[in-house]
Amino acid sequence: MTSVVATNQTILVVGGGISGMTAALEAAETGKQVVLVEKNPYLGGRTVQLYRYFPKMCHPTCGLEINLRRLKANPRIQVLTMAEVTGITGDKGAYNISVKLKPRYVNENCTACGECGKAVKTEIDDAFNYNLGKIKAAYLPSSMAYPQRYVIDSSIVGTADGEAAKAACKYNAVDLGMQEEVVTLNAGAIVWATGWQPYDATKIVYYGYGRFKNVISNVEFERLADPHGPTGGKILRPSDGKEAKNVAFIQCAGSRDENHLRHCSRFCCMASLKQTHYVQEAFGDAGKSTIYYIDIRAIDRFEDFYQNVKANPNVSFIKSKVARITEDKDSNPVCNGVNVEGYKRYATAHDLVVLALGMEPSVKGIEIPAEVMSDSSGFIMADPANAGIFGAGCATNALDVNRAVQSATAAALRAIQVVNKVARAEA
Amino acid sequence: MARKEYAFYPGCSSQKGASASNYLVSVESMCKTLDIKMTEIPDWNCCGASVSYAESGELPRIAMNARNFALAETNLPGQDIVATCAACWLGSRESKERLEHNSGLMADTQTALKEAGLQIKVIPEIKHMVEVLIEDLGYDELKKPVKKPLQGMKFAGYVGCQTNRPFGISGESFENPMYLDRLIETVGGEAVKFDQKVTCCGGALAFSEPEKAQGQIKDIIEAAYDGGAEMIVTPCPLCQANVEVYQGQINKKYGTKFDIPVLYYSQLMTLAYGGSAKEAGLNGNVVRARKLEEFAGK
Amino acid sequence: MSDMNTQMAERYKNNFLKEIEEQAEMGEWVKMCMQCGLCSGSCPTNFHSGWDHPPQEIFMLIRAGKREEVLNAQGMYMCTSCYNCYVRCPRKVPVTHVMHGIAEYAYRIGRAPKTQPTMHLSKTFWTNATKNGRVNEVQLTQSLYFKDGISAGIKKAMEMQSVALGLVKAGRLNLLEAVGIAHKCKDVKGIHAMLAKAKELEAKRKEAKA
Amino acid sequence: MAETKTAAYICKGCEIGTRLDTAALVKAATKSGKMNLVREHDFLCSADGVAMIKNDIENEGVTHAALCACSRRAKTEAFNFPTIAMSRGNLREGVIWIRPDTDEARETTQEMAEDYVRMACAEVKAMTVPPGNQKTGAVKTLLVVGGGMSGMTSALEASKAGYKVVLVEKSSALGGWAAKLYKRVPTREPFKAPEDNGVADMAARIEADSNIKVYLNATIAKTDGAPGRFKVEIAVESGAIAQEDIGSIIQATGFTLYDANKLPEFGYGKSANVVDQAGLEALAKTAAAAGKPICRPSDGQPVKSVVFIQCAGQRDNSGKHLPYCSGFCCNTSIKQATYFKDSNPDIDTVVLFTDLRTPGNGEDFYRSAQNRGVVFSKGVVSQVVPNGNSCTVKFKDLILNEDTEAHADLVVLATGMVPVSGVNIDAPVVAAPVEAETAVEGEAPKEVVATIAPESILNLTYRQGPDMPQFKHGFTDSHFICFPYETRRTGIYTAGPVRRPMDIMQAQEDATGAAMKAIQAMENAGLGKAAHPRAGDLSFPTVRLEGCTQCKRCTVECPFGAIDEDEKRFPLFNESRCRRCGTCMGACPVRVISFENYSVNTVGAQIKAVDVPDEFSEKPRILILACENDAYPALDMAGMNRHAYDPYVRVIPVRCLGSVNTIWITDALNGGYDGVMLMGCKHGEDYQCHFVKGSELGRYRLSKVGDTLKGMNLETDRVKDIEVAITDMATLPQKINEYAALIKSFPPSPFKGF
Repeated sequence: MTSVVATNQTILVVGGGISGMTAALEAAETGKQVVLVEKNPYLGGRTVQLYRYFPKMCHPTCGLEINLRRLKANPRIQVLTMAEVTGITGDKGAYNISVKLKPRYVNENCTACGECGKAVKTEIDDAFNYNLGKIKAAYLPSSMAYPQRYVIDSSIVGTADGEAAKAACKYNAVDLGMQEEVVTLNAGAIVWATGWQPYDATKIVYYGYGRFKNVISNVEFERLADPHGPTGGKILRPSDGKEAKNVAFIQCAGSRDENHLRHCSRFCCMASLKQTHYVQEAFGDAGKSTIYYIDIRAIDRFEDFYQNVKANPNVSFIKSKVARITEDKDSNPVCNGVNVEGYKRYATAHDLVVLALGMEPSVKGIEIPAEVMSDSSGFIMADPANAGIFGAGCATNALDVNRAVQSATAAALRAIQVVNKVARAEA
Repeated sequence: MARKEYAFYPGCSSQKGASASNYLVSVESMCKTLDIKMTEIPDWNCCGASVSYAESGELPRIAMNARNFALAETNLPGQDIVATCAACWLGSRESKERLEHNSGLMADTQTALKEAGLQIKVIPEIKHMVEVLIEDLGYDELKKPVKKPLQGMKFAGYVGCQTNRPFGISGESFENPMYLDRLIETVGGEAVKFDQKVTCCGGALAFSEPEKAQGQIKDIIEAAYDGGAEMIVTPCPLCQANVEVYQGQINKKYGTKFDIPVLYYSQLMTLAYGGSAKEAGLNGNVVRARKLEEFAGK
Repeated sequence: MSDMNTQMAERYKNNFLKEIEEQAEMGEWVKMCMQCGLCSGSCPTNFHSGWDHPPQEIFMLIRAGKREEVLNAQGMYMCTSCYNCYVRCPRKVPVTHVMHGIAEYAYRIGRAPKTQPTMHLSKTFWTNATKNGRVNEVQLTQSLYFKDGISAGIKKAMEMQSVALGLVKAGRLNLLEAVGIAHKCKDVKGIHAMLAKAKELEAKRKEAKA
Repeated sequence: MAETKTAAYICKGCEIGTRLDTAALVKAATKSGKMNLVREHDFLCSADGVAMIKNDIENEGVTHAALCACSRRAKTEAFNFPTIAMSRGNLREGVIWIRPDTDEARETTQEMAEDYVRMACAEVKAMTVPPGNQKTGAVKTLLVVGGGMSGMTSALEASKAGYKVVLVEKSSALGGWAAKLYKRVPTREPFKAPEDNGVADMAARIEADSNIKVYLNATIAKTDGAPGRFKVEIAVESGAIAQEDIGSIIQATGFTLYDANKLPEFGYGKSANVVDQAGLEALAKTAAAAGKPICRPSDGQPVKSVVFIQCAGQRDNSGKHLPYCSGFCCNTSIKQATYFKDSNPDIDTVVLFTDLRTPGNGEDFYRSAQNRGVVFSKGVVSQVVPNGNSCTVKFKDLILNEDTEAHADLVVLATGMVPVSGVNIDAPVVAAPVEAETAVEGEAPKEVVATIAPESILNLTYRQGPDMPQFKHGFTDSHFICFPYETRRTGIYTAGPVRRPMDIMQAQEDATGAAMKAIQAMENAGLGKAAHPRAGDLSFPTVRLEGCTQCKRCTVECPFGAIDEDEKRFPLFNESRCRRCGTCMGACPVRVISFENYSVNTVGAQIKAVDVPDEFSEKPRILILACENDAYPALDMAGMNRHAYDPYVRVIPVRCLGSVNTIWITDALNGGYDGVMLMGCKHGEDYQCHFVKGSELGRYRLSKVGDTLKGMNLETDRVKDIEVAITDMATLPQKINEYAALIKSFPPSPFKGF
């Protein structure tokens, strides 16, 4: 049975992505008690699934390493993974929260030696790589995974494979009898940092995502470019494994569209500009990128980044919302539309089309088990009615990583304001 | 007492001797089998169709549709209006929407209607025949009466525009609606891959801009052949006519050898329900559907 | 008629956007366009053959006050009413209707080219449909073919002969309609009265706006 | 402190026991490691193993423990013994996982493991548990410089958390830029109507807040000290000086609009009817006050047509104007356009832009303006020609692809933000030609423009300069994506547009985050704890002044300006400014600087602990000094993914390349090592060093090692420095092997056996 130490001076942080980790760390490094709840078996959220960050082209795992070291060094944070908040009662300063813990089937004895993974035959979709590949049903989600502990997929529990995993473990770390449990805890304030999800590309039917193999999403493209992704960092298109040297990026795939997402998702322009670097990095001058856009939104110093990409002769910009993607005989996706700068019609074949999918809040998908004000897009609003519950990061707005962390740092203070008040009252 | 009753709005093209008369024939047979009672709206009039925009102006066009609403409501109270023609359906639904969202427009319309001694109280629901089949009955109900599944026959389900946009069938996408394929499968046929299923046939521009329209029609028919289809199926009279009757001209112009029958879903269903070639109105097809004629004969 | 054109030009001075917003059906949507070009790219006729000004460009021309370019444009007559632009527009602009509205307005103020085939079709169709309350397909076809005079008509008719023949054989073209033996509404009188009133009110509404 | 008792623990789990001869490892720990207590365990991280260690600490009095098991990055929850000095010998990720399980490999693998055991023992013996500095101050008052939206927000949020605040504003009233606004951009759904600028309300709340002390017409005359013990002198209107004890500081000094006088081509200065965004706000306020429509400055006639020119003097790549985008101006112009449309829909209102930038819900605001009839045109303006009371705006319409023009009663230029960030302490001073030659690349003297230096804002007494180091385009932003509040002046944070171009909403969020960090800095300073990225580290640099030669390298190089010089010109360490990166330690030529848990000795001892075989053994030894933030994790992950590398390398993690003292390299070479490889983070413009300049400074130092090698007449390639990213887990082993191959191509080091 998992035990959680928490009082009304504790801060609950929901979501272990970079926003949630930041909120938790900033609060804990200010001396507060924190419980961090994450639904995945590991921390880091979507950022760890990115190959590089704009505009520095540095690696998200670099920042994650620092944050994990801060976390390991800090006794004030208790982390619950594979956990979801199922109920919140009470009020500002005195919440009572119930958290559902899914069984990992691996206990703290695990040394991540990997013997169970070797023993298991069954393969499952590799969720970490957006199902672009397969992994064993006993797995470590990634080399950076924290907790550094294996996970046994429930699909093999009660099967011979499950038993094989158990038998392979010398440390009694595999516990197939583990049950789902619900723990309850107190908290004075709650930071809701459940992040975002890419807009469902299949809803933009005229782009053929799901029908055309070589039409993929921007988040999937990150995995293709990542040396630790399913293709070992080679940019190969799904249909035939051919090198995708001529890549089209379609901006506002879902965003700025009253039939889909009304808001501008802010990060996608920069993300696509960044991804043209991946194409250049992989193929040099043989790599060609085309960005179809309405407005390029490279705000503040990001403008420099945009200007550099613009100066690259291998990247072209077309002001146009692509109207339709078709497929030619060689399964090349063909972008059809009109370049509105001077009205030029085009029907251009590319090796690969990347949809710059917009951002929608994950909270849209889930029920927040409490009364929380959110706007019509599902983003959590700053509102007194939310009492001691504060949104952070992409749960509150479409933000890039940098701004999400800012938001999370602010949220940490808002939570501290509440628990400090509790402390003064209890003192 | 039939299990379902509707106020029927056949539309000009579906009348006897008109360009879609065979559509009407097959719909009647189909409804008979499905025990659907369709009562024609007395003295209904033309919907104006989208092409009349230039001359008509908004109010007169809407008045025309409003007249049908009033007639249906007075003579067939409580019954939904069902159209088989995409244009009629669209024209009516558009009018209904605008009237219900614009009180000024409604007032003016009533004034105009008064001239014809009519008035609107409530506007009935406007349905396309396909909605009746899919939503009011459902695929299972449609499958039950199937006596002779159209085994091994390949069809390209051509939805076209106005049955699909801007309103469309609920739960279906504008870009890749699946219902026609499902209908084909319901009666035992095979729906082939057909990436032009919602491409425009040129509509009324088949008259005014034949080159452009026929260019589009050519793409549609080619795609049907590419998908391996033996026949094209559609829910729309104009699509049916345009795609069927210009094949000869297109062959002349482009040197193609098009000779593909274009049918209504109602014709397939009638046949699958064991109806005769005549009941299915196959004699009304300009490009004869030999294979189906034989099938009906068996 | 063309003085109607000058009247309007006068009334709205150089504010063509306002002119369209007030006079053309759905014209008030023109300002909402963000120039993404999705409509132009989605248009089947434009995609197929292209023409002088696609929808999004016509909207821009209107905002730029280019009255002549717009009223002389071919674009709005190329609409097949397929509603692709309408359902896709990220700003929910009812592009199809706006294009119809502009066409209708151009026609109303006498600026639609006399020979514009689609306008002719539109006009003919409406006249035909409202004469008896229902369309007389044969007369419709005839009047379309003979719009450019007898000889041209016969020539067209010859081209179309095979098509017509096929339809007749299939019982889908009733030649009797040619001589007016065709489907009619009973209350044609009522319909005409209704339409007369509607037209009158329509004119009033347009006036009121200006 | 109790007497020292050392212990080594050898884990046999995870195949360490089967792959290695652990008895020999025990011997190594006992004999060469000279540990008082040595134990083996089958599964050291198990509850039982941990209990064993705990028992040794509590009952056997163990004060120093070398845990020889897995990587220091693994099993940290289990191996958590805060009361003792602890080192980790990496036998798993560092040895058996990067070596093939073959007979040929067994011997070298075993040697590797024994060395790592010796190294762990040597390291821990050189360490002590940092007690933490008691001298650091514990003042818990926040200073906020700047009374605009950002400053007011920081003050109110900090107060709400229970902290005292001193708010200093140089003008006579609070509000800053926001106070100049007629209305502000909407902040809530439906994002349609501009809102009240909100200044009055906030000012009133500050007025009423007993935690907040406000100085108006005041500036900072002097800032001395460090987090937790700043002494700040405030120059007030009377000319008098007020003293305040401060714990941490937020600089929210905002921005000024880019000077439109630099845009004569747009008619500014030529016609009164060409204004910038501030000018328009002023017109709108006057009009509103008089209950009149907005009027033309030239003749006071109501404006009938207005044109907004976006990116005026911004996004400029000619080098003449601002290269960046100020982000807020699109929404501001949209807002200003609504001023006109809402008062009279018939006013022609045109916005000329190239990319309209309204991120997030700004899109709704954009739509609402279009709905009001504001016309947006994608176009590039070439010229504004004033004629009488109106102007002609000449531009290229990019959609209609033609040169055209618009006529307007009023033209508004969106000129963007210039940060008020004080003195640029990194600006190259006009240098003497001799030095100019030696100047670092990219700092060519020609870039030194003789402009009047702006006045300092903080007037820090820091040795490295009076203001915050600037990042790019004069903004004092953080360079880190993951750590937007990273600062090079511990306990001093910038917030709002001085940090990065932003709108009011973002500025308020930013100001709240900055308040969080500032409060955290005060709390940790009081406890003697380090700030990010070594948060919580209680160690701090100590210096043996008697050995100091006053070379000033430490004071100059410290990336955080933590070290001043006392009146006797000795380095004066300010612990609570220090980030514990060790750059000073690496810089010190006489090695008088050290930390309790990281010193020249903790690493030097490990280097010496390695058994260097003689020249005939054909077993070279290669020392790898790897940055613990990126290179070391990459090596770990190489192990986790079983990427093998050369058995002759010995890896020692370092805090940062900047902390590498060249003595380690010369010691290694003198000790018979055949080569030394250094692994650090990327430096340069997109540097990835978590200590900002650490890897750069480290590399600069290493560039000098060549001479040393020549002096020892060794091949200069024996010392190699490579740039490593944390993701290099697959490529890093290759690089190591290539380097090892190169070393093997050299004759053995002549220094072996000495």
